[in-house]
Amino acid sequence: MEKDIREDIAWAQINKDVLKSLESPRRIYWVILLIAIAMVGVAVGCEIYQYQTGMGVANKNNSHVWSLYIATFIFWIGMSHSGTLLSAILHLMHADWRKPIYRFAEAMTTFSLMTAGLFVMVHLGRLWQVYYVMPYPNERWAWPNFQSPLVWDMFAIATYLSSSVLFLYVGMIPDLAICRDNIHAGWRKKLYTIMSLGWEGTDRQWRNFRMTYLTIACFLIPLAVSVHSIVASDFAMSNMPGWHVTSFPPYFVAGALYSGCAAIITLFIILRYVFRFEEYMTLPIMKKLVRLTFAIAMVWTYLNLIEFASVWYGHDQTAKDQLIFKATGPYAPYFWAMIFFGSILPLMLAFKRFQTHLPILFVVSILLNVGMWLERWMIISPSFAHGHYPWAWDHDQWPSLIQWGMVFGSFGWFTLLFMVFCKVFPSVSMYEVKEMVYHRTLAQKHKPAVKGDY
Amino acid sequence: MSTRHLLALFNDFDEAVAAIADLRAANIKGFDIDDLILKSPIEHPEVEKVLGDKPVNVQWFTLVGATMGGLLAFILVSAAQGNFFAQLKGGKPIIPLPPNFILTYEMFILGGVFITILGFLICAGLPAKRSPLYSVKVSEDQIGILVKGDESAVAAFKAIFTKHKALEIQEEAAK
Amino acid sequence: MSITNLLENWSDFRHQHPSEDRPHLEYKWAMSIDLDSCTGCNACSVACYAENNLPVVGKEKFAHGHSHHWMRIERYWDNDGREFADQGAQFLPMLCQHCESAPCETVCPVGATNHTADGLNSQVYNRCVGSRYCNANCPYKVRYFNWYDYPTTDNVWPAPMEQQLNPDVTVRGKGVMEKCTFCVQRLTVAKSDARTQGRLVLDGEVQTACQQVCPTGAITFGNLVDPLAKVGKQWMQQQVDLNKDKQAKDAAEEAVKLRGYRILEELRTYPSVMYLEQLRESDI
Amino acid sequence: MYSFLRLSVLLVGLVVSAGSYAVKAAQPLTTADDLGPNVEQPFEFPHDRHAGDAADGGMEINCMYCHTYARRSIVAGIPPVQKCIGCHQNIESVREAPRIKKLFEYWDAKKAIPWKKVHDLPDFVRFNHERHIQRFVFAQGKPVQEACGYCHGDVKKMTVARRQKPLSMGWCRSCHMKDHRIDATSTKTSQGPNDCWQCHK
Amino acid sequence: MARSQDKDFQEVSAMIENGFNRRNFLKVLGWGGATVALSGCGNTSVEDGREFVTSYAETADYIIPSIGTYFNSTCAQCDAGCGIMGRVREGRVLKLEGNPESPINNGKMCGLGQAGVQAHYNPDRIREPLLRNGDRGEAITWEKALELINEKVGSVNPENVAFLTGVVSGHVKALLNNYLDALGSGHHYVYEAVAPSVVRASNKKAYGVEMPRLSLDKAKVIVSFGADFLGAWVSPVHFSQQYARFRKPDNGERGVLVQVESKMTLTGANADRWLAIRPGTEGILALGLINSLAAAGLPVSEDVAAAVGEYTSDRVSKDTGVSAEHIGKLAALLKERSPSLVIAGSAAEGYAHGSQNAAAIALLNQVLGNVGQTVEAPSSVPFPQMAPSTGNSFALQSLSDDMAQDKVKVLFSYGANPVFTAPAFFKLKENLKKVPFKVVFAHYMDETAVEADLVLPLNSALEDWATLMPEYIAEGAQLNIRQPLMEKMYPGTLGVGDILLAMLKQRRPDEYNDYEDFYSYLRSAMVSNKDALGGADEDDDTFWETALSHGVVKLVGEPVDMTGSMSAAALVVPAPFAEDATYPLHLIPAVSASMRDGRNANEPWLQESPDPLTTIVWDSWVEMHPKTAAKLGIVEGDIVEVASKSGAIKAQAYLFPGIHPDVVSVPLGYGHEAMGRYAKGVGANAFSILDPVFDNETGELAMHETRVKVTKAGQRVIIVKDEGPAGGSQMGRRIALRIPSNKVNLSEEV
Repeated sequence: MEKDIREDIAWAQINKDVLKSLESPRRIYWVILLIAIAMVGVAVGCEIYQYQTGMGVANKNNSHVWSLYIATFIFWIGMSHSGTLLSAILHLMHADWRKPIYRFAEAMTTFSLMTAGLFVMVHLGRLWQVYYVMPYPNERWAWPNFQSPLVWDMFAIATYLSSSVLFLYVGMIPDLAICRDNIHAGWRKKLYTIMSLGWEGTDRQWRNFRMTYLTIACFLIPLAVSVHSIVASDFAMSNMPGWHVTSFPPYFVAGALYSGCAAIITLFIILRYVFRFEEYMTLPIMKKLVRLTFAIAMVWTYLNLIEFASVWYGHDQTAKDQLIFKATGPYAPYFWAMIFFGSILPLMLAFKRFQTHLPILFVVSILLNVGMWLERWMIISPSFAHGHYPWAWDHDQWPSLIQWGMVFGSFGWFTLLFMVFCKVFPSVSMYEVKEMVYHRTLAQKHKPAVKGDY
Repeated sequence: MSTRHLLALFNDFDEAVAAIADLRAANIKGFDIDDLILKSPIEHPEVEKVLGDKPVNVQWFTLVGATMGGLLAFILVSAAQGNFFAQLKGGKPIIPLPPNFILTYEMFILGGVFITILGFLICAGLPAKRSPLYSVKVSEDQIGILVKGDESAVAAFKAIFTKHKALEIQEEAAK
Repeated sequence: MSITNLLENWSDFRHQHPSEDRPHLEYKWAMSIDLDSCTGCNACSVACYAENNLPVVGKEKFAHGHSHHWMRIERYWDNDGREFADQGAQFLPMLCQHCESAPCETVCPVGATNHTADGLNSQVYNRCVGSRYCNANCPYKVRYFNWYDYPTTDNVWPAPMEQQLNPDVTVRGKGVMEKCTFCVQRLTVAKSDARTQGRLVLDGEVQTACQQVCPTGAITFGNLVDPLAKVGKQWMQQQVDLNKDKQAKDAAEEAVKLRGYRILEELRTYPSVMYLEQLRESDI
Repeated sequence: MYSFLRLSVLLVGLVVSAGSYAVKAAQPLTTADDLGPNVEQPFEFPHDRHAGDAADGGMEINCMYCHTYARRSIVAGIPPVQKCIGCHQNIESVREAPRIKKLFEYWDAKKAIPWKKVHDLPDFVRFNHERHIQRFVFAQGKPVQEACGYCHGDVKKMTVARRQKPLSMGWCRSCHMKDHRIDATSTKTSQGPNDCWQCHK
Repeated sequence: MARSQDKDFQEVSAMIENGFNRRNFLKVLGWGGATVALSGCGNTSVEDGREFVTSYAETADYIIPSIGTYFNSTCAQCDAGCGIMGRVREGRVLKLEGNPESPINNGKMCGLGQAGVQAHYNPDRIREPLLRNGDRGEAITWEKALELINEKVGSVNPENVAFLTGVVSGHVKALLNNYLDALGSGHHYVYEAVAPSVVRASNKKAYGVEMPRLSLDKAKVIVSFGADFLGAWVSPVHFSQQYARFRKPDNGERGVLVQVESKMTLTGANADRWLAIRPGTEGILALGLINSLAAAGLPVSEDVAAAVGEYTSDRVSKDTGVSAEHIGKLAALLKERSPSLVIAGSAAEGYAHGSQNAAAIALLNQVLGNVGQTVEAPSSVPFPQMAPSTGNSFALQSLSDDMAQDKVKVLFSYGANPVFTAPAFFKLKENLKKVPFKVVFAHYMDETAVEADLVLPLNSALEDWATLMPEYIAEGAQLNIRQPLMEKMYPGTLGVGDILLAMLKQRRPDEYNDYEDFYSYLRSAMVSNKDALGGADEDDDTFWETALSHGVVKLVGEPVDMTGSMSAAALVVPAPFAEDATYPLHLIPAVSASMRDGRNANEPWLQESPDPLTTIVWDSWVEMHPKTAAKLGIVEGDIVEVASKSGAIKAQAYLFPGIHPDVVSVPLGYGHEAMGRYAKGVGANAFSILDPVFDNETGELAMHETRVKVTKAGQRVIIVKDEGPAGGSQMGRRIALRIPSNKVNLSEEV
């Protein structure tokens, strides 16, 4: 089979290509940027209105106290996980085809976390009091309630965010040095000089670098798992029918990886086009990525069915009613859409001809994420509409435009951050690509039997 | 008597290794193999064979950081619960262990990561002053060997380097 | 100080409450509602509006489910397909159940809702940040959120109506959760008066607004710890144990039943409100 | 290279000290006096003349002679004009003093004097004077001026009262944390209540 | 807070010793109270030196800042005359609670009564006298207003001066009568839009008294023919308390309540058995019951037996739609459990043959021997001139006719809103136009006030002095006192007593000039009669202050003897209605507990407290049985047009298992076109479409006689109600439980 990457590619060429992405992307880049900014504008407008008028404008009520905000919050948290998957897990597994694409995956992790953070704020009824959630010493002796899953979220996300930012940065230092060496003027020069910390690639630096990178990778994996398990426990710890399900944490983690991988496919295609990365983000890599996604999709489907089954065969009549309501009530269209996008659609990823067909993959990957977003919504709203207490049921309370606007804008916000990052920092790890090429050529030299990926 | 620095650039890693081997063998005045610094665009664990292996200590920082983080978290959280007007919640003890363990776990990781990074900077000696002899080629595709030796040894160095097809030899200006 | 505090009081801090070994010492406020006496006349609900500064949200917002009736009267039909509801309706006054182990308390991120020493489920408005997790976790859905800033909304308290507001109760601004407090402002006064006279509050000395107004006296409220309290006697006689999630009597099969029960007991919330089943004449 | 070990020792020290600080830092920060604004009153009421020590030419009147509600209500209250007149109609000496004149104007018009509130608490706070007076003056037998003075400062040395203490939650808390004797004689002590609904309404 | 109440009572009496004029300290104080509380729980709201902290110039010992003081008065929300106790703080009345001293409500209240504070603080109250100028009113002074009245009344023949009032009693009534005497005009029309007038009449015939005392608590079985005594009938709070004792007597023998009606009322919802009866056939069922009772061996006199002979249970069940089985069970129950009580309510009386229905029901009571047992004699009223003059719709009709014939030149209207409550066919608006000078005493600019030439703003009931004598008195007779709970909100308003007094001064200066105001008149009037008022051995002040602090004066009056009995001979109850093809359905205008005839529609608490049965708020609705709806293709939320011969209204349809399929029901009291921000434009006015059918004996408007047809108007709305999509079903969860009464032992319960 053909190679993940051309092995005879000159290292200087690698530098040149990647550095070019910092200078001159295709024009479409600017278009995307403008659209993103406009979307952010919408969200800001909505938030200002909601802040001044009160949460009521979001069309929530005493039965539906939570809605799209939390759903989208979970969605973005989930999105962040695949970055860790690619950079940390695959790193430990020495799957070196990750090397050209893990950098932007990590960036994605960071920025989707930042986006998720916003939704917690937007969701609060008294945003101006948000600091009450932080554990800070104060004269009132008042502390947050450490029993609350929301506080766990706070801790987990803070940890996750700072760790992945550091991980991203550390992994970038050698590349920053390259930038420093090749860019000779302007603020970028200063920026890279400072950020590269005087890296010269001496053997000592490399030695410690390897160890550090390995250690943090080891930390990130359990962290990522714990983060989404904790987010899952926001629901699993509660007693809403349809929420207090034991299998939620693994279910959520799988979902997270799923939507993450789908998102990577999307961004893969975009970056490949915008920054002309055809040399590095090659179709064979995409193929592996797609297969990975397919595998995770199946895991997710399985856990999904497990959840339904455990409810169905459980003795909790309330939860059962809840499930039936989901599948037949006013939320049915969204529910089945979720099932279709999440479990049926990915089946086509199993076919070779689609695995490298970028336009189709582009659409599919986006649809997969739509499905995953629906999943989050289907976890939240139906439970509120059809909870423990029949009198408080409410089947016809739908999110208002304000909420939709905020959700819409969040995508702009993410795109904005991400695109700016790719323009300022090398979104393909040059030194690792070199390593990849180097090792493969070695492999050729020493054991010609082995070919292709390992 | 003064010492001089030399930086030689090689195209091929094997050449560089060979050169180092020669340097080690040759007894050059004022040259110590431990001072030899190898600069490369990518990591070459193999050099340990010729340079002799050097210890890595980052993991100790990790250990300390993680333990401290976890410990601190548990003490902080429990102390806060004990002092937050000791308000009862949902029929649970004032200091419920499961939640605290979760937080302990998170802080354990946070502490670990932070101190590891700190350790990395210390061990790798970063941020560092740029050494006088450096070539951008090193960050691109060539291997650099930086040696220190007595003035008189410069010729000997050059000999070895050229023998191994060094592309370029930079020399520290005489003081 | 705090670390020493931890080490000294560790066993204290590890006590379960109240379902295990830590009974209430002075007060445990509880209620019992006789559904056979309740006629569903809504007087209690209005009394609550008057006592606790509840906003009248108006048709628009009521339609969106933004209403604030801490005490709401629910009306149920026995829907077995009969042509007429010829045994009448079942009315149920629903208010905060002040659960002994309340699901809402554990999940509040800022600890704005706690369990007081008197066994009340407290809600501290100025601490609330409005995450609404408490409501999400409340099986009875008796927590009401301030979706708008009612003090400044038109026709909620147009001058001079704000003069009716009860100064003992905070008027809630936008973005805070609120709920029935068992008229804590009255309890506090009664306790303070009793304290001044060096005794405990006597039964009947303090009434909740809803109890005070109820024309048929369906609502009984008092201190479960007080052996003389009527509410305590009722709980005793009905064999409803505050700290059980399954009452022994339910298992027993007698001809004559006791009609005391607690709603959604099986969720292990240990509500402080006991209901007495509605009766219907068997031979008519 | 032992520098690492030394360094890690240093780190341990750092983390521990930071931790212990953070844990300790939860103590009330503002117990210091903080002075309230000068409040403009209808006319200047000389607390020092009425409550001040005889040595300073005061009359040592008990705080609760005028603020009589303090022991039966959550607010200490302002005395009705009635009360001032009760004495002042018999004190001819100062009858012509401008402030007294003003007082009598209000009395003759049967109008209430629009005093301004000097010690204000947030609307969600319920501070109960009755309880504190009952505990510290009647049960514990503290001198009245000391009991009142703990929060209101040394009013007997002021003319128009002015806020002396922060009256913040941390400040209340700092006193509720202390062990107070339950009465004059016994050695048993108890702390102030600590559940939210005692003070928050 | 029972104890603090007691405390306050002592203090009230303490006040009495130093008894000085209370009105001094009803002034509102700027204590850091509600005004501040509005700033709620923001970040903080500490503003040293901004808020005022004032105290009264002079005060009483029992006035303690931040502690409520309780003053007793009388509720004005309906005519039941419950005693209320206002909690006053810093001069503001905060909440109304029941006056424990009043035997009518013993400290209890209904929602309607508590909303009294909102009538008092209502933002839409009229604040000064308004004189019509074109189609808008302009403010004038009281002097001018009274002068105008004087001149107008003086300029016309006394015969042409008419007073239209709601129920009046006590000293206001006395003053009013004196004024009429002074004028020499006898035209005092007492009008109640919703009143048990027919039952009053038949009671008069059956028992010799209009309103006998019903002891629900003594009865073992109650059969109520559409009397909503728990909701809106006569004296609900009082009956509710009796009901509680009736359900749970000390001996544990739980009373049985059977409700017979075509549209379920609140009482029906609490009945052990609710019998859906064909509208208008209540009398038939009553006679049928007598028949079955006789058959079952209950001794009945010959004539009765003869009269009911033909009402065999088969026929009755065919006519009424009540199954023979239920009739049998009911008869058996009545026979075995005695004493019982049968009540005729609005549902029975609201037909052209309403009197016969009522009579038949009264007869049933007689046969069962309840008279004297559970139907007892009320006590006589010592001061007949103060006894309540109860109203009926006949009065309004005759007034309307008089106006039509230009017999009325000056019209005073007080305590009624006829323009709103009169059916369209009365043409009241047109007839009013013929009256040159219309004076309306009003709180709001309601429909009638809008028509007036001169609008006189009244004090709210919490600012006013009055004495009242309720029609239905629990035990003995009593005189309720209404007194101000706080100072007047607006200087421009006056009490009705003051106005009448002022008008009397114009006519009989010599008699009344020495009364400074109504208060002094009232006080002297009471004090001068204190012997008869049970204060013989007290000095004036003590008597007066005691009366005030108690809020009620118990009067001694021996029970009247209940003469007269229902003769069965005259008794004929017509067969049920013939079907009407064009107007197939019967319209039942429902009287809801909080809306009544709509006089309180502008109090938001009442608008927002859900209707107990439908849980609908802020709108009126059309109740219909699911079967009927299915036939008409109507689903919940459809806007339907309810059309009668005399008009049509539109409202949302609500499907309801508690209504007879031949019946639709629309609540009264909604559909105001004026009155205020909370009432205006909410719902539709069911009064307007009532047909001109009258009771053939008393001439009362037969409220239930209207036949309607219901058609879909096209659009559909989501009904604003508290009930969720579960629609009153518990979905099999243990929430509100029910158990047969023979499974429990009430006597053991605490």
